[in-house]
Amino acid sequence: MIRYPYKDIEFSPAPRPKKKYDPDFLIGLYRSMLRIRMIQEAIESRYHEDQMKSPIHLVIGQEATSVGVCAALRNTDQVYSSHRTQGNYLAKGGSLKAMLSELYCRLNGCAGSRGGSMHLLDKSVGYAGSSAIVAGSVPVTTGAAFSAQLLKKDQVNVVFFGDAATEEGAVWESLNFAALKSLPVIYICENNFYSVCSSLEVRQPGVDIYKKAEAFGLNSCRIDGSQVLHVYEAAREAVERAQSGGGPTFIESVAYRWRGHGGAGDDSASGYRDPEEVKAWQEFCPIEGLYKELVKQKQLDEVRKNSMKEEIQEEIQEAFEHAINSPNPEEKDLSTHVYSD
Amino acid sequence: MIRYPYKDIEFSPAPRPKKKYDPDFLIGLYRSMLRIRMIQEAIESRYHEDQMKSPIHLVIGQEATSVGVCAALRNTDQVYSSHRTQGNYLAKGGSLKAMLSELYCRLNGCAGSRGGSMHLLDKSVGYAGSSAIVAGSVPVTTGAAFSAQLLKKDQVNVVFFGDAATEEGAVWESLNFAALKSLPVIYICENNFYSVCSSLEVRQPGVDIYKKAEAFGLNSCRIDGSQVLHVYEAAREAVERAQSGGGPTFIESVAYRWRGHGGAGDDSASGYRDPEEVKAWQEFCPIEGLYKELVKQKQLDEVRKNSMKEEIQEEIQEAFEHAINSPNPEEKDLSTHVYSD
Amino acid sequence: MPWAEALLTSKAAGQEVTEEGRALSYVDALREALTLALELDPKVFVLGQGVNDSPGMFGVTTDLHKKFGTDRVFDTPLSEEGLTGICAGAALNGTRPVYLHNRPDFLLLTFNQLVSHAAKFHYIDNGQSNVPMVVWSAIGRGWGSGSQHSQAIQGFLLGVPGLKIIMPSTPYDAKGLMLSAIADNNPVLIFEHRWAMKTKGVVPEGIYHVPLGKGIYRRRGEDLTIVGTSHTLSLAIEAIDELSKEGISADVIDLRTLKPLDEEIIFESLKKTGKVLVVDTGPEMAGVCAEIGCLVAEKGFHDLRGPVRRIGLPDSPVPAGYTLEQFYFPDKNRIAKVIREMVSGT
Amino acid sequence: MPWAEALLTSKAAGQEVTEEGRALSYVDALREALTLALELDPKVFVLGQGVNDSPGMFGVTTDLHKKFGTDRVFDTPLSEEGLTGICAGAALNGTRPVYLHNRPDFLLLTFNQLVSHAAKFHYIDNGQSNVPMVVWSAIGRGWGSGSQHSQAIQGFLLGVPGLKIIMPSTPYDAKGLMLSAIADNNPVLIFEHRWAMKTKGVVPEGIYHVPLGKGIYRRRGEDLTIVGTSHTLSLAIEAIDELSKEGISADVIDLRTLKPLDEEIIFESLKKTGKVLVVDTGPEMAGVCAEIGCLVAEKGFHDLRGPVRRIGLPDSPVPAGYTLEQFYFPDKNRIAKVIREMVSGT
Ligand SMILES: Cc1ncc(C[n+]2csc(CCOP(=O)(O)OP(=O)(O)O)c2C)c(N)n1
Ligand SMILES: Cc1ncc(C[n+]2csc(CCOP(=O)(O)OP(=O)(O)O)c2C)c(N)n1
Ligand SMILES: [Mg+2]
Ligand SMILES: [Mg+2]
Repeated sequence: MIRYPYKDIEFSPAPRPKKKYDPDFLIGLYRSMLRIRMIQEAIESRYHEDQMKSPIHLVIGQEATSVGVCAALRNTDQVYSSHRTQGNYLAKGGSLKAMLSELYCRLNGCAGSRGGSMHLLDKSVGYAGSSAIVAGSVPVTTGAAFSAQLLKKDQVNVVFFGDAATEEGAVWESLNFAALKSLPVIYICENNFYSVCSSLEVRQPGVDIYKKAEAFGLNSCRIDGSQVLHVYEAAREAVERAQSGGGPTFIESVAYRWRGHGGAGDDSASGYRDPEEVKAWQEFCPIEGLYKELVKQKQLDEVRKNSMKEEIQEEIQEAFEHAINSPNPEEKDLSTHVYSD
Repeated sequence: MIRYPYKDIEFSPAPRPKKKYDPDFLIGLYRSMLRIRMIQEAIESRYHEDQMKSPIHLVIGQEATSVGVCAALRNTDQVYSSHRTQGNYLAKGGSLKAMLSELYCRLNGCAGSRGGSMHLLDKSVGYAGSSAIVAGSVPVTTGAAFSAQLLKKDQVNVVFFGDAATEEGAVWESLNFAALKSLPVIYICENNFYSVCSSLEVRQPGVDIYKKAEAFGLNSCRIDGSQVLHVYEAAREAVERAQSGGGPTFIESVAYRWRGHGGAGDDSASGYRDPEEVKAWQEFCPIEGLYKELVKQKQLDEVRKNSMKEEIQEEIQEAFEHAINSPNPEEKDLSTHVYSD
Repeated sequence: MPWAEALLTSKAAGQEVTEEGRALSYVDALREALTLALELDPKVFVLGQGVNDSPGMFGVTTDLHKKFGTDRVFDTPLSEEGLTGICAGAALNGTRPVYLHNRPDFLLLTFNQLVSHAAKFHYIDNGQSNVPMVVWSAIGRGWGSGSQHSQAIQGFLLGVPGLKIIMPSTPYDAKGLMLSAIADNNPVLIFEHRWAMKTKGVVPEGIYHVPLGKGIYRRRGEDLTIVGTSHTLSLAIEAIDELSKEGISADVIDLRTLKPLDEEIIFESLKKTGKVLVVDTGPEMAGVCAEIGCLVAEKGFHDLRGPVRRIGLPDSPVPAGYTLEQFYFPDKNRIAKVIREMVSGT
Repeated sequence: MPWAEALLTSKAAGQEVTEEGRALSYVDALREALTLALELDPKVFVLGQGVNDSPGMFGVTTDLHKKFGTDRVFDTPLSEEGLTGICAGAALNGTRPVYLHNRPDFLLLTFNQLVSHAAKFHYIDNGQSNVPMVVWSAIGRGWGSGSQHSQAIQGFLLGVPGLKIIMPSTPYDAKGLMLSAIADNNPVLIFEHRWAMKTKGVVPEGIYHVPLGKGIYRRRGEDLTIVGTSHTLSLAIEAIDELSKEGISADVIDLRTLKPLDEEIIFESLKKTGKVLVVDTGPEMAGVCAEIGCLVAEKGFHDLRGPVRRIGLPDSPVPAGYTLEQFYFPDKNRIAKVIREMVSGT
């Protein structure tokens, strides 16, 4: 049984593009999604080697949300996320080498091997951090937005989180505060219908998540998270709103998680969802979808795609080698930075 | 400046009475409100004696909510509340003597002098308890409803709380769960616009509280908390819904707090609200309002009112004497009931 | 976590089941306890994130919902604070919730309901109500769990009046203590350890109780008293067993319950050995180690013949990476080193 | 709370301001600290329920919003957990929040953000960020505050790496420690005591810092070392001053900061006196008393000439009623009794 058919989802009207897209921009979006996919697949294929001693939470199927949102952001805008970090981190421009070093528990990991896969950060590109506690980053990002407002920084603050995060009270406390203070913050709820193996059915009473945010006083919408341009436009509007003092925005982006909650591979066989559901959603692959569109528009073809893939493959290869050959931390690295000077 | 004029409040359509009211029923409502008012005034007038060594949170002005809701409940239905306990406790039938003993810190107080004014209970009449932590009782009552459902008890569970409680995340967690499981629970939000001296303006972004509950999947309405029959009808509908498996209800009852947040007297002079606002709301006294109506309907007159008052006065006098002459706890009473056997 | 799992399984396999009887895995023992409780008492219900997943939560709840229905065994929204209050309310109103969490870290969301509500109602209701609920969680360690997924917070709660706290270390105790916890009329916290959960042991069939508040000797010896619970105590047992080659022996006390604390057994042993080493899976500072260390210096001072020692976690967050973790967590060698120091008086 | 207030005010009036200088009330000292911090640093902001009320929160924040604007001094929704995370995020992003609470009880709602987020970020970000925030609250007691409004929870947090914890006992320290806390680049918790807040003392003008992590002698003596903080330490001072008539004297150490703990001053004094009494406003069990008691038995054992003693709260919730409270809380007489026992060795 397909519990969540694509066609049953009611999206808000897709926001209109403000101007014609530059072909480079579109190809950039495509490349960014493809790169994230390929990196995830590479991690997945090496996970059984047991050298990345870290949980992994793949975003395969959900790349468009990371890429679409981050395409609307500047380097100085800040992104935080939850345990499902990698797509957000990479889309915002986080260093692949530093990320892989972190997964391999190396000293030069982006968090010096203290954070692990659920706590990436790359402050040089505005990827400010994450929390392994579901919803933990939501108040934190709201506070970042408050300080940006207080210090009159031109900075938009964005937090990614899953559907289950909206079951945590602190999310609603944060939304209330953001609306009260008109904060420059964008809440991106990546609704993939599942929390680990628990479907929305056993966690929420069939109400629309984004409508709850609306009732809390936020500009809210539900967009098709398989369409990177829909995501981009919704995020662009939200960024403009934030920059012009128009307050927070809540975007529910619906896209499917093709893999299991954590680890490599799909785990549908265990029974919590129908493998047919996964297949059905794979028809709406955000990357394939954009590719076809761009081929139709004659902006992309097989040859270009393949050379792109080769390039990315090389980058990935190099990054893995970097990580694997990096030094491990030593005992003396354990006790630094307990307190800040 | 009158920040919250009565006339600006948009109430949901008042529910229709199911049948003509029995005169005794109406007079009962009147008497119950009058009694609560008189008890509160008596406590207030003696508070300066410093013998009730306990905070007090008076409900003067808000009596109709307690009385209207509890009139729709049976003895076996359960009520929980917040720090503003007394109206709820008395309306549900809690013992006045035991309450005053508790305020006087006596051994025979309803909580043996362990709970104090913010933690009354009288289990014999279904007043199950309260919490001095804002919103603390909301999940607890939701849990009581869950157990009633599981054990197939015919029991409706009701929790009273203030507008500020809705700023606590646990309230939204509770509502989500109640809607998910269709629990027999009624949430009564007594919106009096203030949390201590902080108006809604500095705490919430001008959205409707009950509409948030609606977005969470609950049957919700906003009623005129100065009209006991409106409250009663809304509660009655909610009780029927709960009993018939129709799930939870959220009722926002708007009424004004005539006194300061805690202690005796009005504290408007300190500046957080205009004393004119208090006066303006006193025009909508729930007790006077019903009295006039009943006089018009020739069901009540001055004589009956006065004899009622005398009766109540006597009861109050006796209860105070009881409390004042009751024994204090001793050292040995300190360490019982740390654990339950 | 394929690597960690494998490591642990092999380790568990290496441990012998010494007593006679039916050997069960720790996880199976726990599931048996829940099954028996659900069978026995229709007022018991089990809830938690993923309890109905096909593997069950760590295997502890596998298929329980099929047997007892999803009214009594159910998956929940995240909402940890709300659900803790919901359990407290359900307990106040006649049922016996058993609320399972993957990690104690998530209990930090629930301290308001746990500490200010569940733990207080019986007292502030002057004994008119009680709150028979169980909150279970499994301490994490390894495989990148890191600072937000491997906190052992029993010490933060030890000072909270009205709570009971259990930390089993064997399958036998895990089952017997779970049954006692469900049977108890107070809020009881059970802190399991993910690594202890990989062990096997003899477990009787049917219902039996391990009494709350009673410790047990795991080893008898002369040179010192080692006291603690859970995984760290198991490491200490490995250490002392190895040290027997060097002629060192100890009383090893598994407290099993941290609150209420079995003071008697500690003082009994101290009288004999004169030296105490306290071990815990949590921070050394201000937690279990500190409480027992202070207790001994307070009420057992005249029997003490050397400094109290404690082995727990240092005052820094848990790092996520594998290498750093090896430095961070105490192991049997570090424990052996401290024992040698205590015995030699250096 | 007319009665309690009156009692306290009269008591405060009875205390002499011994040193030379400007006498200020505790509350005024705190307000001065906030004023100076807000003046000095535009990145400082102050928030909390009722901070803009006309009396201000306990008078500590009176009229600050008029001077600094409601962007920097503002009233909040209740939302304690959310706002703690908001403070952490604001601190990560370049500001210095000072978040005030009426009661520590409300911090129990915020442990997830406090313990798993604010306290951890600096470490798990590998030093790339820091979280300069202050969380202030005032421990309640009396007038029916009861079990949900008078918890002293410093002990629950003492084991949390990354936090700093302050408990002032004089107006001088209250101001100087508040300024140090705001200046610090880590999450700092300040636990005030409502009764300490009724005192007066000499307070220098302008900005000065009392160093975090440094205790101070309040009395010098021979027979024992009394160590602790806040209101209970003040009671201990009253007790020892009275006992001077009986020829008993003590080193009295006001730790001022509980974390990081000034171990040095404790051991220095212990070397001389050989006996330690630890006092705290919180539970005796597993908190401040336990930590210091254990520390002494661990690292100071060879200087110890008698049992460690502790005076804090018993292992039961705080009752609301006045009479029960008198039995519940330690007072100067009870402290004096313990001191006598320690000195006489009974
Ligand atoms: C407070 C808290 N509760 C539970 C968990 C365990 N947990 C980790 S990820 C996860 C699933 C969250 O689902 P969702 O928010 O929808 O994000 P998704 O994994 O689908 O991207 C859960 C329950 C946690 N990390 N934190
Ligand atoms: C969690 C928590 N935060 C703060 C307080 C302090 N407090 C006690 S009553 C109160 C006001 C609550 O206002 P509201 O819920 O609107 O109820 P009202 O007093 O207006 O009836 C506050 C803030 C508390 N008791 N608990
Ligand atoms: Mg999800
Ligand atoms: Mg209110």
